[in-house]
Amino acid sequence: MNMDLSRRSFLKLAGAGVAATSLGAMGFSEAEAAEVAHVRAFKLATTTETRQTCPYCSVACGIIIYSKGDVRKGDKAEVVHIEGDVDHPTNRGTLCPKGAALKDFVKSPTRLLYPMHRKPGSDKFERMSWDEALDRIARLMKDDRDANLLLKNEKGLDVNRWTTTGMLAASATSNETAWATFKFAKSIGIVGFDNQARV
Amino acid sequence: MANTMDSPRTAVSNPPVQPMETNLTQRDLIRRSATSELPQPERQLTPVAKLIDVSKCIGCKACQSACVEWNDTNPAVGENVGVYENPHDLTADMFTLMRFTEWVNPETDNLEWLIRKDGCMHCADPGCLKACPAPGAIVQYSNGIVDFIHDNCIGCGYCVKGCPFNIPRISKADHRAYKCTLCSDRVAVGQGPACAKACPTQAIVFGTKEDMKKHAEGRIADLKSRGYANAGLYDPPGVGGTHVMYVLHHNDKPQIYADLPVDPKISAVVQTWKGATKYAGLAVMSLAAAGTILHGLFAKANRVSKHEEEEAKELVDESVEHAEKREEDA
Amino acid sequence: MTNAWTDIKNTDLVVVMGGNAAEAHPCGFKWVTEAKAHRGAKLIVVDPRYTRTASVSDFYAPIRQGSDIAFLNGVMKYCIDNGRVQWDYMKAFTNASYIVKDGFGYKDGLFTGYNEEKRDYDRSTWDYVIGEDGFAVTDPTLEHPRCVWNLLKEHLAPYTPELVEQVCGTPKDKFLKVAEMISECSTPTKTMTSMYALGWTQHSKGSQNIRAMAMLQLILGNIGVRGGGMNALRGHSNIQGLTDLGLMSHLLTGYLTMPSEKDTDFETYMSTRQFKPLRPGQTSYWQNYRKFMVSFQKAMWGDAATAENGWAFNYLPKLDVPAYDVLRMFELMNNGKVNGYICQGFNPILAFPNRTKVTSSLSKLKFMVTMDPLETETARFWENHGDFNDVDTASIQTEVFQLPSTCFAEEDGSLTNSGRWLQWHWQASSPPGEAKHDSWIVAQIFLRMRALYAKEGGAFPDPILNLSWEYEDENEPTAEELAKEINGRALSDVMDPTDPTKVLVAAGKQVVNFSQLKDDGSTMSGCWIYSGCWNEQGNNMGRRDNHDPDETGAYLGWTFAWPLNRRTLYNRASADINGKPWDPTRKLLEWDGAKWTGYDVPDIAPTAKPQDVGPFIMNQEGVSRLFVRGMMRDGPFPAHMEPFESPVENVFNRKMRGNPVARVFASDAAQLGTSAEFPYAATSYRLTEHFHYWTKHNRVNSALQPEFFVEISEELAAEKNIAHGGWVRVWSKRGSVKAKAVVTKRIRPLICDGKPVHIVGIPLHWGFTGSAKKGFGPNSLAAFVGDANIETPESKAFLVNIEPSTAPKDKEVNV
Amino acid sequence: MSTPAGTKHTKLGSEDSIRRGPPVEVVRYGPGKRINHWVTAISLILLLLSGLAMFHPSLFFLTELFGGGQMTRWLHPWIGVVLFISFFILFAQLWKLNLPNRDDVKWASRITDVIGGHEENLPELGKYNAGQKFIFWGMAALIIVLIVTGIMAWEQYFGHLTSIPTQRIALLLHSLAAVAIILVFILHVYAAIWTRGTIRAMTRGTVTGGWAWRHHRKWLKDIAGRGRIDPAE
Repeated sequence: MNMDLSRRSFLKLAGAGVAATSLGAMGFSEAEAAEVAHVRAFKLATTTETRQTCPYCSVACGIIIYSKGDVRKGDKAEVVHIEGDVDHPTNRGTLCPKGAALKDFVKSPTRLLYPMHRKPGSDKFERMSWDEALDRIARLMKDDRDANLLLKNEKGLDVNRWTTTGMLAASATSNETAWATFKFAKSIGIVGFDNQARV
Repeated sequence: MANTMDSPRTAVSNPPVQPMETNLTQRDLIRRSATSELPQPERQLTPVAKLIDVSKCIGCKACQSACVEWNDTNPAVGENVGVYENPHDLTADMFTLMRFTEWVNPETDNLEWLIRKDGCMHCADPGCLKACPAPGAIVQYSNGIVDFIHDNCIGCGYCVKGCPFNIPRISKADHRAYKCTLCSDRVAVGQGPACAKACPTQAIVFGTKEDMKKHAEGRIADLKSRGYANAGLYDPPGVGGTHVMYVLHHNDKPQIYADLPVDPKISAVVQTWKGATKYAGLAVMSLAAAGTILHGLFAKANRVSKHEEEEAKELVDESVEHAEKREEDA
Repeated sequence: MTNAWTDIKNTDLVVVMGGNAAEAHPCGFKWVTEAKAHRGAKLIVVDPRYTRTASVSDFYAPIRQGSDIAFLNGVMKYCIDNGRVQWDYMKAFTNASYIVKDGFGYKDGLFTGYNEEKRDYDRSTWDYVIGEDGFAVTDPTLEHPRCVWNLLKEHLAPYTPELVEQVCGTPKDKFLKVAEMISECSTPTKTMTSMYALGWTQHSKGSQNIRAMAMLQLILGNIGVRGGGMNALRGHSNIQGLTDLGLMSHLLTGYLTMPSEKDTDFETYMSTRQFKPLRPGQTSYWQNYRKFMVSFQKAMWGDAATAENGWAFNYLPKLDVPAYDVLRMFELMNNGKVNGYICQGFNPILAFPNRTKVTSSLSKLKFMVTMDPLETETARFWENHGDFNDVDTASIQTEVFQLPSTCFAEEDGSLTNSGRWLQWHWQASSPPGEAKHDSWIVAQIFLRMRALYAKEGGAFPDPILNLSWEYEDENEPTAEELAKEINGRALSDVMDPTDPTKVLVAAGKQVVNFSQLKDDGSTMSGCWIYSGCWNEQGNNMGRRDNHDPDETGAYLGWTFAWPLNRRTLYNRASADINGKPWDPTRKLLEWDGAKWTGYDVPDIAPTAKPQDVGPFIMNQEGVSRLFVRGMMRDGPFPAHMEPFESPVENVFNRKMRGNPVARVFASDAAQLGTSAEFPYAATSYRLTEHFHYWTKHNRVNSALQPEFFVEISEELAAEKNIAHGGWVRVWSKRGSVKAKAVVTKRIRPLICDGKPVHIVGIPLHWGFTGSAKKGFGPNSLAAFVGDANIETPESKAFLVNIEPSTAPKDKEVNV
Repeated sequence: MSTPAGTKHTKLGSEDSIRRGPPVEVVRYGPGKRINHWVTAISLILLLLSGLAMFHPSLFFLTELFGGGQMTRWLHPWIGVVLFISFFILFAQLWKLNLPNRDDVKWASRITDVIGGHEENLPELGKYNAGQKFIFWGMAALIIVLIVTGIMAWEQYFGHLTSIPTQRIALLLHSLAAVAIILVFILHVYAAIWTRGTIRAMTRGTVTGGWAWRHHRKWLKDIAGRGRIDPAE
């Protein structure tokens, strides 16, 4: 990708700060420096960058997630900012109103945190442990499959078709997750299996 | 088409994450509100500008979104009142706003949906700064950025009155004035403003003012070739030019773009208020004070004489006698 | 997309019809503005609404939703009548010269063979005349009256500008202007690109809408060239990937298809899929089907899939219907025939038509599992929210599990974009709370079921017990492991076919791409078209070389595109029959006398001579199809059909309703409204401020577009006394919503078939969870009918009524 | 008040009464009016200081008196409200006495004698002279202008009440009126200082008999004539 170097050099002249003289050298004491401090401190300093892809539409803009903490080093990492990736050929750093606000999708107050369970007829969700939820789901599914899997059609042909449980897959999951999901759904015989491409 | 394919781009590299010193400091100020004697800056930064090509704008509000995220503001979730503008006006939490106008071109009878990104124009002659009474609450850097220094802001709202474009808003939460900073914190480390970086169609571009003017020329030529005979650059001279400029398809009628001022300048009332009144007022008050002091020093004080005290006593005594006599009579 | 987003900069004319690229895909639309700015390209928008895309267009023409075929057929007729055809391209690369069987015809809006009772065609006459040599008969002079070209001209004859105006409501002068601008792209040096989306697919004849434009593009010579193509702007970040990977009822991976009950065994299955070339010397790539299928079965069941057991063919479910698509599933569910349902990142309560039916269906489930990073209306479909979700909670006996999943920022993996680029992303953030990766959740359910089957036995446990699940930690397969499995590897040494002594791929090594896959069980590959994504060179999806030699927009070093890193499909068609680029300034490929060279990976063998092998190798013909034979249920040519709910009658057959072969369930047929009762033509769409039902959970997007509204014209507002910004009630035969009214000049009444048609625009982003104001979606109103070929619901055209109203009421909360 | 003064009925120290002394003293203001005056005066002074701080940068340092710029901005309009209320309570009590009469014309026409201190050339005056009346009415008028324009410029609560061009005019008028009221204020204060014996009218509430004789003889004669005289000690 072409980097417009003349533009970069102008930015330096126009106030870019790589080689900026420190305030101390300007003759301000610490206290004075605080008083005359002008522009906000650059908030991405000392954050961790991660190359990512916007999860919304299929333009698949390159984004950079800036986080406090680095998951690769085993830290607990928290997103502090998200911005377009200038190196990306499609979006070249730009983002739409959704992509530009991705941080608040990741940090939405309505993110789900725990497995929840609603009993038949109940008017509320109640917390459930993962183990309890997964065991119960597996049991419900197996019981339904055992009861309703159509092994053979009238002609005696193996059809291995399970129509009484269906699944919708998410067209926002990764290819790898999708492949795992595909293996799961098709191997247990689910035929009512679609993703958003259907609608 | 080889090298011309590249549009001017705001961002040429991803933002730095290593700690950096800001490069916009006190020494780069050319104006500071309520400050008469500002030292001459040691250097002149290249003037910058944001160019908003209204003809390329798709009204997607990415600029609004990016602005909120970069500046960590909290615009409220409002309601729909029948328009696409949300929030409905600039606020202390929304420094920029897409304004939508459905305009039927009388010449072609075609509908044109004019979408203008509103926000601080970063005037060369900033009315806000002129009006501001708080020293250092509003500053102008030699690259043209007009910035609000919130620590110094007293929240009086004079900048609101001073601005020819009706831009600053006073926060109800912390009572300080807010507006677009042209992302001074980004520019200070060599990045363009967040809105310009985000703009999907690069209707917003950022660079040196000179480059932006040149870029605008190309855009205007393109628009003219598409039948917009009055396409032009909006860089109003009344405020000394601006560091946010528009390419308009109908530059002869800026007012159709959600009341963009035709010939903005600092209001004569504000000029009088912050000019003649300020100086003459102070002079008159000082003179009056000095005059009285001089009069007090050199003129004889107006004193009551002993004689007058006696006259008064006489009068009182007489009155008392009179009264006693009347009482006796009664 | 046949082309990449970045390729759009090479175009001369962008036609946005059946979509709203600027709003739904702003950063992709950048490339339209680049083409405009640097090539002087023009932009045409044809849409019922003057959209934000229209606001930057050079020309806008209004159209009634659901009448696109009439418009496009009209443009095709205009081009042909005026000789605006790229003749050499059309003759060389389409089936225009193929002779069609006698008996095929079209009359009164119907093709030959219609059976009203079955709502289906007997398609036997929709085919070529096959010669004694087994190849299709052609007449390269195009003089034969039964050749495709002449039949096409005959078929298009009624589509005059007057008819277009009558059907579409597009003023004749505006239609002619569009047709003229498009027809200019018939020269080899001018290209047009088509950018469309759900504005074309969400119709009962959605496939035919797209087909009509594809045919126009072929006539103009715009497929396979830089700046051309048919560019489906896909909606979700990985909707392309999930389709490629076959997460659909009728598919397996890589467009291998699910077996039906007719496929009694593996060989029978293969017999209808390995298409023989229809012309001598042509490449029909599906001849390799067996290699991909066997490798797929090996990826699924490993050692359990053997030549002896037909590669475990009996493990695969067999379909008795074309597909258990979502409409069919919800019909079954509503009839009490479905007990369990898993919604992974899917919100049917807002996504599927006829919400009342969807809610009623979910209420009949025994259990439902949702997996999502966010609250969804579906997970809480049983919760009463006053007018916003008026359900009787206590009577709903569905047991619901709401499982928290991670979002993109918290996981590694690849997404396939609209331009078929597989782009890898890396985890940046720790998951909140107890949120888990979808792959973990799926693995957990699978492992627990497998354990139960191992312990208890049960119905046909073999495909479950034998499913290949070889991961370092079987509880959580990593993205890398799964990606490598998708790419495929050698299970035993693969020998070089040209030198049987040489090992091409050693056992256990990744195959370089699908050219190394075998049908003897020595290789496995989860999805053949993705093969090459992670081979021995490493993760090609993570490549980040953004050089673009000569600025063609190809970016071959950036990530990986399927197939084989090809960026423009049918790129061989960018050069003429002798291999010379049609437009030397926009060269993509060129025949240098010995091989193909250029900026992209050629679609045909690099040494295949230009005169011999056609560019459309996935077709048996080697050329593209202007006449599609019997492969589409509703006709070999696109014909005008009205939506099932239309404000006007079909001018070709006034008794015909909707697509004559589209499936309509009886209960849904009874819920179709008429224009007498519901006079206004409604359509649904996205707004640029939101992404589906996700961003209403985002405070920023909620602030930018806070509340549900509908858009109507000033004329309709005046007629119905609706105030700007006031509340209205909009209702169809199936449901009712309340919205704020945006009264606008951007929607104008159209005159169709002699009467005014008012349009009601309904955006789709609101529900009862999230940060934005509570609202409704257009799916409450839309009809439960789908496209005749792929069952995509007709969400873009239905009938409603509208009246001024009051604010909806939320459930009263007792404090 | 028809009860003859100078009797035991007269309440000690009530306004417009004479204490025989010696020395003779005249009660010019009761405690209520004095408090009222000083509330008004202090408000005005605070307003001057805070207003000036925002009026001219060279005086911005005055904000330190109020705890900084933000506090100054916040306080100024509220003090304005206090001033307005306080002044108009005073106004209600004094406006009748400040109505102009013929003597004022004569007094004004001999302004050089006023400045020169030649009171003997001036007419005998009631409780207020024309200068005092000018200050009274000037203050009243300017305070009305200031409160009205001040409210229009009060961003925190009334920023949306009027248009920005109107607010600009309001601010201009506000500053002009402020300058004017400062001039009036200076005149008022100076006159009180220059005319010796005046200030105690607002501190102790009384003036000497001689002061009353010299400056407001008609007033003195009037209250003496009405017998509003305390009994001698």
